[in-house]
Amino acid sequence: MANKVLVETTLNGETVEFLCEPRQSLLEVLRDVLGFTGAKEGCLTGDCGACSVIMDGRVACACLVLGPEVQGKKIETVEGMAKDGENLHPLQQKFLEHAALQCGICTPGFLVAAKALLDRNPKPTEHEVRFALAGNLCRCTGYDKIVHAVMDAAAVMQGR
Amino acid sequence: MATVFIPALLRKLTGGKDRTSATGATLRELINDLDRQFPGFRDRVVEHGDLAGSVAVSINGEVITGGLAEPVPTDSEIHFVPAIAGG
Amino acid sequence: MRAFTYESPRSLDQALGLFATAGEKARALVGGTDLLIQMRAGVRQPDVVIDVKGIPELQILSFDPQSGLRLGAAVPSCRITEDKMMQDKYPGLTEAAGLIGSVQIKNRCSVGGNLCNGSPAADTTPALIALDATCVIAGAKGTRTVKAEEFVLSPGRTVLQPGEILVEFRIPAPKPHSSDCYQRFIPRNEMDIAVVGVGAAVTLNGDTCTAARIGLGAVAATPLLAKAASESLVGKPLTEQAIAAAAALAQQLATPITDMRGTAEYRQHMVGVLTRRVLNEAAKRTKKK
Amino acid sequence: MATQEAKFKVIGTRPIRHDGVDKVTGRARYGADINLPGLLHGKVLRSPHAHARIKSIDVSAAAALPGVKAVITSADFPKLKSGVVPLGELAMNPLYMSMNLLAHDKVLYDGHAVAAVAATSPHIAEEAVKLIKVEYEVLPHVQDVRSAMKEDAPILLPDVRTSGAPEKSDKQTNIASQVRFARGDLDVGFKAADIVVEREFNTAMVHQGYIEPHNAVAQYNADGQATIWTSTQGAFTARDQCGLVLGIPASSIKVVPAEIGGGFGGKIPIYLEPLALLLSKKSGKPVKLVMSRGEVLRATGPTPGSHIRVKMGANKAGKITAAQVWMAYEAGAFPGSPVGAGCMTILAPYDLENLQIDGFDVLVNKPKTAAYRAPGATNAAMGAETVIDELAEKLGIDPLEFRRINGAKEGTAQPAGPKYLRIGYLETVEAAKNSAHYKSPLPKVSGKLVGRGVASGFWFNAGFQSSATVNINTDGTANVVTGSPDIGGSRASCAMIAAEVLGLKAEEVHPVVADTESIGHTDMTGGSRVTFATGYAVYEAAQDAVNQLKQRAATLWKAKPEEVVFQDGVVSRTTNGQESMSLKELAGKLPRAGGPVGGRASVNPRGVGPAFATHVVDVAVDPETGKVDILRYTATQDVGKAVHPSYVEGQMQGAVAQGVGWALNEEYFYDEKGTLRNAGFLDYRVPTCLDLPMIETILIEVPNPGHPIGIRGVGEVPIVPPPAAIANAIYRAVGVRMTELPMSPPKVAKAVLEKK
Repeated sequence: MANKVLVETTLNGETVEFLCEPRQSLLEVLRDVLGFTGAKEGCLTGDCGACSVIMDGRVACACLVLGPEVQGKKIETVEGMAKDGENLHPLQQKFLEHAALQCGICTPGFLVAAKALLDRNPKPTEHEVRFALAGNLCRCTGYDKIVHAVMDAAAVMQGR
Repeated sequence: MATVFIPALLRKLTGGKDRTSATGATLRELINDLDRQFPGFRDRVVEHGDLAGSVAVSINGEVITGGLAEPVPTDSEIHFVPAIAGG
Repeated sequence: MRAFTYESPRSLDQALGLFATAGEKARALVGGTDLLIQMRAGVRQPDVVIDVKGIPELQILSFDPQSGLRLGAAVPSCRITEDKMMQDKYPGLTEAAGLIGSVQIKNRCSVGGNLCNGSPAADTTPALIALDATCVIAGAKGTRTVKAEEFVLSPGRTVLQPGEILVEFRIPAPKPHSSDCYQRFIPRNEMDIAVVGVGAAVTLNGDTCTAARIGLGAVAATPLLAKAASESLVGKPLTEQAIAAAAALAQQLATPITDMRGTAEYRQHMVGVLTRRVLNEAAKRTKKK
Repeated sequence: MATQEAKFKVIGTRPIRHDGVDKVTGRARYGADINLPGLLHGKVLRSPHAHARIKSIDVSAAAALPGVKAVITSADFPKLKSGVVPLGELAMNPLYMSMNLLAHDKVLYDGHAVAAVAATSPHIAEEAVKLIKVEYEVLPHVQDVRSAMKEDAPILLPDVRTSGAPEKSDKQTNIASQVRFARGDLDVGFKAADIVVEREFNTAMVHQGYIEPHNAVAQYNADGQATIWTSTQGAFTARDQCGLVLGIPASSIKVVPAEIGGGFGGKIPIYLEPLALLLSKKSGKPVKLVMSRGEVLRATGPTPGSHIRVKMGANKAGKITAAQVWMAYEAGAFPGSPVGAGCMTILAPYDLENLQIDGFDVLVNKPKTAAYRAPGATNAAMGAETVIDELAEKLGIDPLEFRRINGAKEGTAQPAGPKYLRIGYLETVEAAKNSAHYKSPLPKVSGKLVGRGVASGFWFNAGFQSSATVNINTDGTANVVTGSPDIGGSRASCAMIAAEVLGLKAEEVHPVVADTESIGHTDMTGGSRVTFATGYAVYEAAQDAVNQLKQRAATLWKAKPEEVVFQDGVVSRTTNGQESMSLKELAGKLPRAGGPVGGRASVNPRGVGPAFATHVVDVAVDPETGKVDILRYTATQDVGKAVHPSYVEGQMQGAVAQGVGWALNEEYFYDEKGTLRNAGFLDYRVPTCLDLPMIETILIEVPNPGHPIGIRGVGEVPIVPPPAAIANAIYRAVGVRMTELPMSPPKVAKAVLEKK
């Protein structure tokens, strides 16, 4: 394939190397090259957040990042959220308990965006949660149970 | 004797009557009787030997699933309504 | 998306070399929040995409009481909105940077990219205009400067020549009793492109306005400096009438279009509404200091 | 059926859904996540014109591009003849379906598919599509129903005649069908009125807006057998549609339903499946097609825009004396808008003596409409429910009291004629009246005007065919297999129903959504039917398993089956209380008792219980900008029996959010050329979480007498009231009656300014 470049990055704590065309987005690389299909394609314009990943501690839309841009970066995806095979991340657990998903297509993006929020702001207000998640569209839930789940997860992580 | 309510756009066939009595142990027989009373009625609700795809039939408040073979209880109330699916 | 080569220079000289060779076939990449979408749509089809985020000069964010603010063209919105100095000295530009898209977008997009995209609706441009910002452009023949209000020539087109790159913005230090404000109108509460955006900076002496600049977005083919409206305020106290008069002048300048984001008639109306609102808010902020 | 009074142990609880962990860890496999060895990627070429004749298509350059393995046009489809064929619960015209999948001689809307390519990468396929040369002769287009109904309007489909028309005509027309409901005497009714309100409404075409774009992966085998993996609301429906348009036996196609990222009715029709299959047949390799967001908006199945006229009269006592409705719905490019449903639902909550409702299904140069959550009912309710609010206001009667006075109950004749069985409409009105929300004072918001509105809605719900099997595992747990794609928690509700019957915990039942070769025919997930109808099948299959378990126990005990009872997961012998066994013990003994136990059932249930909803909303309006904020929202609904209350609430909250988007901002915006200008999530503005408050829900359980557990469909009706409720709230806030959807800021600001 024409002018593929070799990229080395850290994905969910593991060093990975991949070859990609410059025109391949991080989303294509994750899904088609590396087989990480947790991040979803909803719009390819950065308007739905279904492809949200955390890049060097900040949430971004993988559809608006070029594969070569992640050279030397730290990428976190939904696949890396659970501590191990038995313990889900509190956000994942609370999404289940609060029935904060219906079809589930937006769920990975919401979980990643919510994690990025709680990593920076462990005690968000409801408005802060809604502001932080405004870039993630959900068409099934009306957001109510998602916001409750994130607030509850924050409380649990605070030991409250 | 079943009471059949005539769809508004078929009342030309019935001379404006909005309901009529008809007999038949099955929907097929009932429609045949209606066609006897009001020639042309059958063609408006039956297509290739079955209820037209756009037509549903309600007997005593329940939309039936048996097509033309559906048994018709005596004294039942029958309506022809548009078939509806849903999202 | 058409195939292209990707470069990520680490120095300004290296970047200028790359831009010089590629000429108009090159396009600078910062956050990619507009560029990648345009490349997918085939609106822009560069042969070389030059990622300028790694150039130190484009990441500078510093303030000096004399010379004022230096804001690198590639500084991401999130750094601006989180910066205490920016919040304190340039609240209008800071809130403009905080209004672009979602958190995901703000973590990637930049004031420089917002301007170079050449959109009349860019949120940060009216704020830059209000603050009398100067754009520093580097090229093979050295550097030159352009006023923010002169940077965009038409939708998607700017003053940047092939081989040139926007390096940073220079913004004067705020005078005593001055402040700025940016507001835009969108149908939702986040994520939309401005239907109308207005930025204003005012300086007061007592109640009298000694300086004012109003920038308008999404009401013409390019962002505008509302000169007459701004000057109409100087030497007057910022009364309801004075502000209403300035708003009316701003409306006269606007030549909006009708599209899926709003009707021309509505945009005309909103220029007045927002000009009043930002002037009142900016004036209020001067008192806070 | 008697079990309604029974105390449930599992039904009504809130267990964690069985597919939950897969969905929060990113492991769940949606259609676009499917990957196969040698997979090719496809792209579709689409029309840039709203209406044009295709003079020629030249694919040679595309076919010659390195990496391109197959190119198809409509010439690759079999020739079909026009005519409606019944397809499960849907009536379809295979010719029109085929014409929509790939344009034949004409393109009929912006985005209409023209050709498709399969290549070794999506980028190459995209480049190849650009190399296809199509010569068009642009034709005049028409996009609003009133223009399309005119004598001299451009004709979309020459063979269309108005079906249902009182007289047969041979004139070409864009009016595909016509329906009327009439009873009583309008003149008498309006004469008896002390007040009459008449208004005209226009509502915009809107999209379901599911986050997952349509997708399909197809593998055609040399033996003529094919497999399709796709995110669909109905694996069997998709299979049957593919068979029809491709002229091959449905049984030669296996459809494997992938996880589905939302549908709301929009993923019942097929768009990509047959294209992927033809491309796979041509290339000999598996082919994946995934739509872009732009393609989803331009070329799938939105719900119609409409023009509606409503005239209603009422007397001082608040009784509606007459109602007259005229409505025309956009069918899109092919017949089949939900105008029939619009006519049947618009006045359905009320007991009316004198009424006439006329509906027209009108072809326009826009995408063929599809079902969207209570299709046809929401825009209709915008008309009736705002006129009712105006009647109530002018008569000085509380809008909920006005609805109570006129509300339908058991025995009331619907506008379409049939009488209601047991329904819970009045209960929803009472619940709204007694809600903390309705009793609370209006909040104050500085610089804004606030108002409170209410509205009601109706939806039929659906029955249709479902199959289920319930297999007992050797450890005494059970597997439930159904053919209903799980779009919002139906695995959980089906498992809970089986658990209830078998006396197991919800976690001890494992639900499986099977492909078209692994379960009996099951109609689509839609019409709010899965928990009702598939749940019915699961209930019957579980009962079947229970009967087999009793026989096995009888064999072990050398007793007669009728001497064995099964309760709470324990079999015991009536004649001698000594002998009893838990399901777990019995399961281990089955090899000695006659073998495994597998219950099965297939149903086509009647006794569908219709659903009613009444909503209350508070809004704040900025009188300068015309922007409307939702301050508080309460939705009440007759839900029959809530199997998993969290997911019932979720259906209500999600539907309200969609209704809010429909009310305030969502619309198809076409330019004068007929090109869709907002084909993306940036400018097709669905609500974000910052645009909504928490959504309060009040579940009223009026059991459906037609279901063993009392279940009614819940998914659709809650989208019906929001636009009308919000319009009524805007009126109470700023004193203007909005008659257009969306009630976007420019429209509200204009109305407020004109009032001043």
